[in-house]
Amino acid sequence: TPKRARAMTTESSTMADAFTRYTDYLNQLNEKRERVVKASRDITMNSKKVIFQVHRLGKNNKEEVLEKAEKDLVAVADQYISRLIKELQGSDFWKLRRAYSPGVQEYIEAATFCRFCRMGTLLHLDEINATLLPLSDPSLEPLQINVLDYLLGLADLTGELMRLAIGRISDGEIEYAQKICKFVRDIYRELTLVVPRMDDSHDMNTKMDTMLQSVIKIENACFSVHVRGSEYMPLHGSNDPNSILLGVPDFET
Amino acid sequence: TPKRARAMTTESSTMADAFTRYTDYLNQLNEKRERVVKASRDITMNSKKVIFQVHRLGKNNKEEVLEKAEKDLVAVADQYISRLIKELQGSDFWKLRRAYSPGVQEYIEAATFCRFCRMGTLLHLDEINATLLPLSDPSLEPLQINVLDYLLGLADLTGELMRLAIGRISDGEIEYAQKICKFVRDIYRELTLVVPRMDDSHDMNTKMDTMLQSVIKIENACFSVHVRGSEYMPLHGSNDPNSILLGVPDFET
Amino acid sequence: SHAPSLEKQFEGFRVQLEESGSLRERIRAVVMEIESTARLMQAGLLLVHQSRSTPEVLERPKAQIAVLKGLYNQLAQILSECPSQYYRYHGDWRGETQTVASLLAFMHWLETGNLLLHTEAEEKLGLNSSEFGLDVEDYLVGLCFMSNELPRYVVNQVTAGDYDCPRKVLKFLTELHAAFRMLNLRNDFLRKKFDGMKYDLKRVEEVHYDVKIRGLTARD
Amino acid sequence: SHAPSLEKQFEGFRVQLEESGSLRERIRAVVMEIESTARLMQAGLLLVHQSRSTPEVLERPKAQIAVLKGLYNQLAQILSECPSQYYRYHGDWRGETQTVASLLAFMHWLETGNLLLHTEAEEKLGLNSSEFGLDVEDYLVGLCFMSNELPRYVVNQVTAGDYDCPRKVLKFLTELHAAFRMLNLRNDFLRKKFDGMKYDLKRVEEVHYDVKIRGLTARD
Amino acid sequence: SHAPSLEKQFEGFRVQLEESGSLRERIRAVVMEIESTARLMQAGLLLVHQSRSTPEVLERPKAQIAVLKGLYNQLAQILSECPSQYYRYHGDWRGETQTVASLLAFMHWLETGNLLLHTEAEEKLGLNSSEFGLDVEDYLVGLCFMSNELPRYVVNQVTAGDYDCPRKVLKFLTELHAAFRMLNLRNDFLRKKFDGMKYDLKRVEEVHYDVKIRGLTARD
Amino acid sequence: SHAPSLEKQFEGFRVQLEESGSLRERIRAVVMEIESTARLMQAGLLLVHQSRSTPEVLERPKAQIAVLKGLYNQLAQILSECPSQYYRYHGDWRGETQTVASLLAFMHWLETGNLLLHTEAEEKLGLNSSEFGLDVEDYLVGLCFMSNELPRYVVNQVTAGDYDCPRKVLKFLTELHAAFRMLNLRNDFLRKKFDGMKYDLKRVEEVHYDVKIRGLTARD
Amino acid sequence: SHAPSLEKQFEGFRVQLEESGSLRERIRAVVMEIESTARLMQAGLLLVHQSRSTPEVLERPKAQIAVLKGLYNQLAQILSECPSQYYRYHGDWRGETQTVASLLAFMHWLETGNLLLHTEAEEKLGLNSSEFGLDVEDYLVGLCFMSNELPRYVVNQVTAGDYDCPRKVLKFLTELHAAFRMLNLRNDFLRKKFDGMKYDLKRVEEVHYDVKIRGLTARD
Amino acid sequence: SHAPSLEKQFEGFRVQLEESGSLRERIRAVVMEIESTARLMQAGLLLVHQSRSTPEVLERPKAQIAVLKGLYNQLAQILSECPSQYYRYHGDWRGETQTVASLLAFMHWLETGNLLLHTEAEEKLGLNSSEFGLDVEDYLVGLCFMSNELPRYVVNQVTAGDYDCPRKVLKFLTELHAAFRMLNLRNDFLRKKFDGMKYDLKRVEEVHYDVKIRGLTARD
Ligand SMILES: [Mn+2]
Ligand SMILES: [Mn+2]
Repeated sequence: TPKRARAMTTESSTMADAFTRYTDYLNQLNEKRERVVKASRDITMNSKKVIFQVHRLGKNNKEEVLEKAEKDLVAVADQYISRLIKELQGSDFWKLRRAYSPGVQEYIEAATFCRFCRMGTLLHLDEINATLLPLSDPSLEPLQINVLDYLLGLADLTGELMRLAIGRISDGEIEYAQKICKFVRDIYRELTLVVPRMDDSHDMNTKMDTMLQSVIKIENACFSVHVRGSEYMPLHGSNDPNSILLGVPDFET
Repeated sequence: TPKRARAMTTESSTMADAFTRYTDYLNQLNEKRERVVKASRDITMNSKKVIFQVHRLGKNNKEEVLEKAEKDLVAVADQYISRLIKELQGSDFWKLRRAYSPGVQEYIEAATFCRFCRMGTLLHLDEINATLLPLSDPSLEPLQINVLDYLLGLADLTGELMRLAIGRISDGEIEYAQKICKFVRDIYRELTLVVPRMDDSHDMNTKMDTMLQSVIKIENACFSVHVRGSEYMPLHGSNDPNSILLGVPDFET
Repeated sequence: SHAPSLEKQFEGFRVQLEESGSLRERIRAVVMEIESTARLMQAGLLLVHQSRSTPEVLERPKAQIAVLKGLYNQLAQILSECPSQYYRYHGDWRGETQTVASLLAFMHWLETGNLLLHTEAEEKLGLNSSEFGLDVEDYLVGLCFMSNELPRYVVNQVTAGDYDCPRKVLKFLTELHAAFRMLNLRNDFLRKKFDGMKYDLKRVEEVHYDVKIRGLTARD
Repeated sequence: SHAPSLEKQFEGFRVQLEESGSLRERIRAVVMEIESTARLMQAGLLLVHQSRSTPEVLERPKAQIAVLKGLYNQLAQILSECPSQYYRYHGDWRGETQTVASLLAFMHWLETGNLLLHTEAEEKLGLNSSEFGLDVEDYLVGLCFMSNELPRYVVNQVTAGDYDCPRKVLKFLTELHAAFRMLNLRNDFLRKKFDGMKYDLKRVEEVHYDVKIRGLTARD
Repeated sequence: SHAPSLEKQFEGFRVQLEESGSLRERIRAVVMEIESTARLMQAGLLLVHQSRSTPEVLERPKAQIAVLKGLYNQLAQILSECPSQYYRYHGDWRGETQTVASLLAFMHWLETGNLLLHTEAEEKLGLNSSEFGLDVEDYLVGLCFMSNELPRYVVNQVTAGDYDCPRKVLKFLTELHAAFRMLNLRNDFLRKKFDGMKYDLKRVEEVHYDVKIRGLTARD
Repeated sequence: SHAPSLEKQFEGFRVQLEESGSLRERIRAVVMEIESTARLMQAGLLLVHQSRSTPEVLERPKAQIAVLKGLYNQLAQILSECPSQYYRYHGDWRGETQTVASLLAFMHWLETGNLLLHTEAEEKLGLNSSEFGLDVEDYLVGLCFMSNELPRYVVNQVTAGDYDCPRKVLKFLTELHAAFRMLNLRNDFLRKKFDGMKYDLKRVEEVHYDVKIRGLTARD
Repeated sequence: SHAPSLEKQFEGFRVQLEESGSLRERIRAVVMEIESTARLMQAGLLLVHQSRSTPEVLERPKAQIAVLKGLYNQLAQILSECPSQYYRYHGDWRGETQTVASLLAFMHWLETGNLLLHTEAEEKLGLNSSEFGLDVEDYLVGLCFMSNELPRYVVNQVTAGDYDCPRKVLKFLTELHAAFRMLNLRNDFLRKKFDGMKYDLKRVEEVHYDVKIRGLTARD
Repeated sequence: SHAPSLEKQFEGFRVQLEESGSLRERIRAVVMEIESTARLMQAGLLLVHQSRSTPEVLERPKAQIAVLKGLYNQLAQILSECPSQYYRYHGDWRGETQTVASLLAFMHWLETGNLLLHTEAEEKLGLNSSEFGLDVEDYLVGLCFMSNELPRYVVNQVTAGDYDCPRKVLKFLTELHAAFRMLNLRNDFLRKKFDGMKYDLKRVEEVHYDVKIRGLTARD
């Protein structure tokens, strides 16, 4: 049955050819995923360093600390996010999202943290995406961080702001702490309305709980500094509690 | 109080000096851990490829398939395990174990799998370690995989052997499947006595359950091929069931 | 103060997310129809286990392919509004599409005895890889699902007296299994499904053996 | 057949693992003594919260340092049998050593007002970084534990009438906190412990403020 | 202050909660008896797997139906005290009732070879849809449970030499499965149970195949 | 064969299941709007923590009550089609209704200082116990949720300079807690939520203590 | 066959299991009453946080002790039927008894300022160590639970103007804590509860500090 | 002050807790040896699946029974120091004893084809119900564990050519299962284990079916 045999061979080899294509496809996809995961880990590690740098902020070193943090942040984008951009063309941006999302979220956290400490404002997603534009090869489609990762990163930011606020209170910068408190409350309130509309709101709901705990921690700290100050207002006849609570004492006086 | 001030400054700067050292230590450690994790991921991915390659084994392509697998395995050691060796000097070998253990286990799985398919025997840890020796810079302490990772990798091997056994049965290689069955039973029995003495036997206990399931799957497959064969023995008057169960039919006859 | 811009900014996000939410709703509506069409096809194909003639069985399910094509076209239409977000919403049609792929492949095999290739599957559904394609992994999972049907098919065919069926299925499944072995899979869903295929192969081999040893096959 | 070698091989593993098991037993025995010595020191140091004079309080705990030194020497001895496996068994003495570090640092601070450095801690315990050292992270966790004791100490000192104490503690803790901020921590146990330190600082600041505002400090 | 109305309101709640609590207790007592009666029936029916004659096996379980009827009557009595709260307490007897439905259906099939209809099941238990009925989904889950028993039954019947049994069961199960297919089930417990029915069907087909290929059946 | 009655029965079931399915869909649509309205109210009420005047804060959330009323009216309408099945679908609106109850109770308390009674809550939502009422347990869970908000409220009010707030909240919460104590709760969700109320009480006591000990209250 | 002895043996087991089952039922009934009596006492004792005079508050809970005594007598009666199986059923009354011990100890302390000794607790409940005693660990857990109440008590007493209370509680708790320190606790529930006691101590110290620094105490 | 009695009491507790702690240590040491002996037996018995002759396989495990007997004697000795506290420490040897019971029962069945009775099991271990017996529930759990081994055993015996084995095992397991059915088990661990036994039974029935339908059995 030579004819049948030939037909079969043809069918066999068609199948084999097709599977060779599928094999190549899967191999390339997996290798790309690995590279993206590695880039994401690098972004995470270096963004965390930026965040720690910002926490070194004190009353008298603001400029110096932020300058270094901002410089390091630019380096994260230049060195590591640029690697992501090369990989994430076309539909890979969404297909591989789980592979790079942790890194991008940490970067968002670091970038928004720097901005808040510098200007007291929220760094907008559009601004972040604008800074990423020059990193792209003009011939390629530019990478634009998506809203979901931005919001997830923002949710983590409030944890860092809480740490900052407690530190500022110990340092006597009550007004700064109150400013943080207001900012975090605003973010929390705005997110309340946005979260249920997120693609997969499960992670985000957990983060919202943590965020509320952070808000409450800041509020409790502001409360205790307030009642302590109020106690002495009558004594000192001042009506500006903050003027008394001038933070860390000068040990040498 | 100039004297007090000086003393204090000294204390401060002593503390600062010391913490600079701690900072350097932690930074270096974290960076090394990252490099080790990345190497481990590479080892995992490439060892998995070797395992898949071995599964391509059929009745007529044994030499070709194993040769490629063995070549790829050598490449894994040369390219990726050698990177581990450079990092894991002295106490880092145990300190960073959690960072590289998944990769090493997968490598063990691949290496022992190749050996079983080639020789039907268990590749010993000493032999594996011997192949790693030449990869070390003679000036450095050689990396020697530890018993724990070896046994954890071995536990995973039985899953691959189960897959292989079912495939061999479909392919008519009953004796081969029985050989696998015996081998896996032996490993399971030996591990029964060794497992409770392992450093952290929790993971291993889970793997033992999976392993028993694998053994039972192989046994059930051997059972069904046996009863099927036995049914016709009287018919054919043969007492070698395997002679009947000559596997994959030749479609062209 | 930054408050107004913050509110405005989040308002923007809300709008954006609501748009993607309503897109999702539209996708879901189509997917539910795909699901229900696939269910109809599946119900029709079940008759293959009850010794009806293949052409007779295939008639109705085949008629549904055009329906599916229309639905996938709708899906592609919707997705064309947000190019390159295919994988953002992929989870919403993934499971159903794997079922569809398995049904198409099974029908194709029943009709031709050949494997439905990825490109052929896309063609049947009117898909186009460069815009809205059939994800390769979904297609492969579909093939595994189809493989799971074959042992049952073989058993029932033999019961109904078709003794040549095991040989054909065994040949096909052996080749398919060999082809799958070329893939390097991760420890994911596809790997798990592929792992099951070897049991299908073994079962078909057993039936083939049963038939052969009894001399029920014509010439083997 | 390979059976004999397989059995022999596993017999080798069993022996090896039993050796490491018995090593672990020996480590555990020493660690239990370390734990119990640390508990004694801790019980003694608790009196610091009950307005006893510092030298009086420190007397007994200080005497235990020599005991600890002996025990860590035993530990080092045991570990010297398997060089470079320090971190294999590290988990077995980690918690206790963090407590020890915190106790030593607290006592040192009570006595000198200075931070006990890592090298000084090793010296007190007769340890030697190149062979059997004090893990830096354990030392740092110990410092965090010590910090947790300070608010309670300050509160009780003020209650007992020592109004200068908050100023001293605040100065020390501020510097320690600043020093810790130089570290880049992972999301691990140390990070979590360090996160707690800011509350200690805040609490001490509050007590300091309470005292200062009432003019209870001599010259501030 | 508003306290009086607050207290009065909570006093009302207390009474209400206690009433519903004691109702629940009464329900539970009856349900425990249902459970134990069902267990007796189940133990009796197990003998069907040991090649006893069907009438002999059914004798004792059938006698229990009257007991069940009495118990369901008690349940209906209790629920009649709080009209329209059937579904409030439904969870308390749901599982047991599904078991009961499955036992009744199995016995009915053994006796008549037919499916026990929903109305027939209600009749056997003395239930009345308009007051206290058998929830349709519970009845359907019961059918799925019954289906799970059939493969085992077929296997044991064939072992005992009844080679015609697989054919009959297969016919029955195929029809039942097809009927279920018509329903558009939600993604819930019932759906999950029904999804399991296909494995029963497949197993029965295999037994039928085994018997058929060996020529053990008379005429099909 | 029995097939005709079988088919007829399942046809009946199909209709029944589809009806209940579409009822469920309609309920869900309304519940989603309830959820989104409640969320708007919640977001508005968050401003109460930011030292805005209560009337100003309440303005927008109060406007939403009418919306809720409309939605609950729709729900009642839908349920009126299947009398006495309230508890069959109760799970579908339960969680949202507990939230709604807590919001209404919180707003009412902010405005009047009194507890919103169950009948008052039903009135605000236009509900009617005899037809479609507010389940008592849902109302009680709502009160527990409201209690959870109070510690945070008290803390922020004091920070904003209202030193009399803790006393008022403490009185209210003590009474509420005492009233709950009268109930003999089962070991369920409500019990768990109520067990949490004691932490709210304790926290409010502590805030009250902080204010009182510093002489910041007028006269108690 | 060996079946007769097998059946006889299981018949024996059946009797045994039923006996122990009914014993358990009887124990449970008593324990539920203990639980409800303890709840009543607890509700009464809560008034201690609302500045009522101690004798007034204690009156009603003290009356319940006789009730408890009766219940424990019943329990002892039941257990006397199966001597030496105290610990077999211990888990069934353990939690409630720990609560009872904590209530008795708290009441005793409120009345006398002294710790209720283990023998005194047994006496109050009419227990007898040699037959049916109060397990020492349950007693100790009870003391830990009592300690958890003290910070709240101190806070509310100070709010109500009793500035000497913190000193007294602090002295008592310091002694109790020191006594517990002598015990070498295993790593179990009791250890965990005791570890929590230090937070109570710390909180009481802080309240004491607040009072002292404001000069609100008479003489310490 | 009351301190002396307090200290004296805690000194008593310290002694008591240390005694019970050291008792526990001694129990643990013995239990660890029981565990390791049982494991040896288990490893030996695994060979039963590898077509070795039963007497050969049983030789080594049987030799270990004497070792176990010695160890249980030690355990009884230790417990005799604190009469009537068997159930206090029961949890410490429970799991290991269930394993031991299952091994003894399996070996006994392999040798005699009969069920090892509870009294026989106690005899083998040198136990004495009136002092230190084998808890009935532990024995029953052990039987369930043994049952779990049987399907695997049957499969491997058939593969090794023993076609009569399924019949014998099926008879034994059916009787055992029926005997268990007589017990009215609580909803606990034993119940859960027994519920699993039906899967063993079903599997053995299937193996029996496979052998029977192929005419491999002699005559049933
Ligand atoms: Mn962070
Ligand atoms: Mn593997």
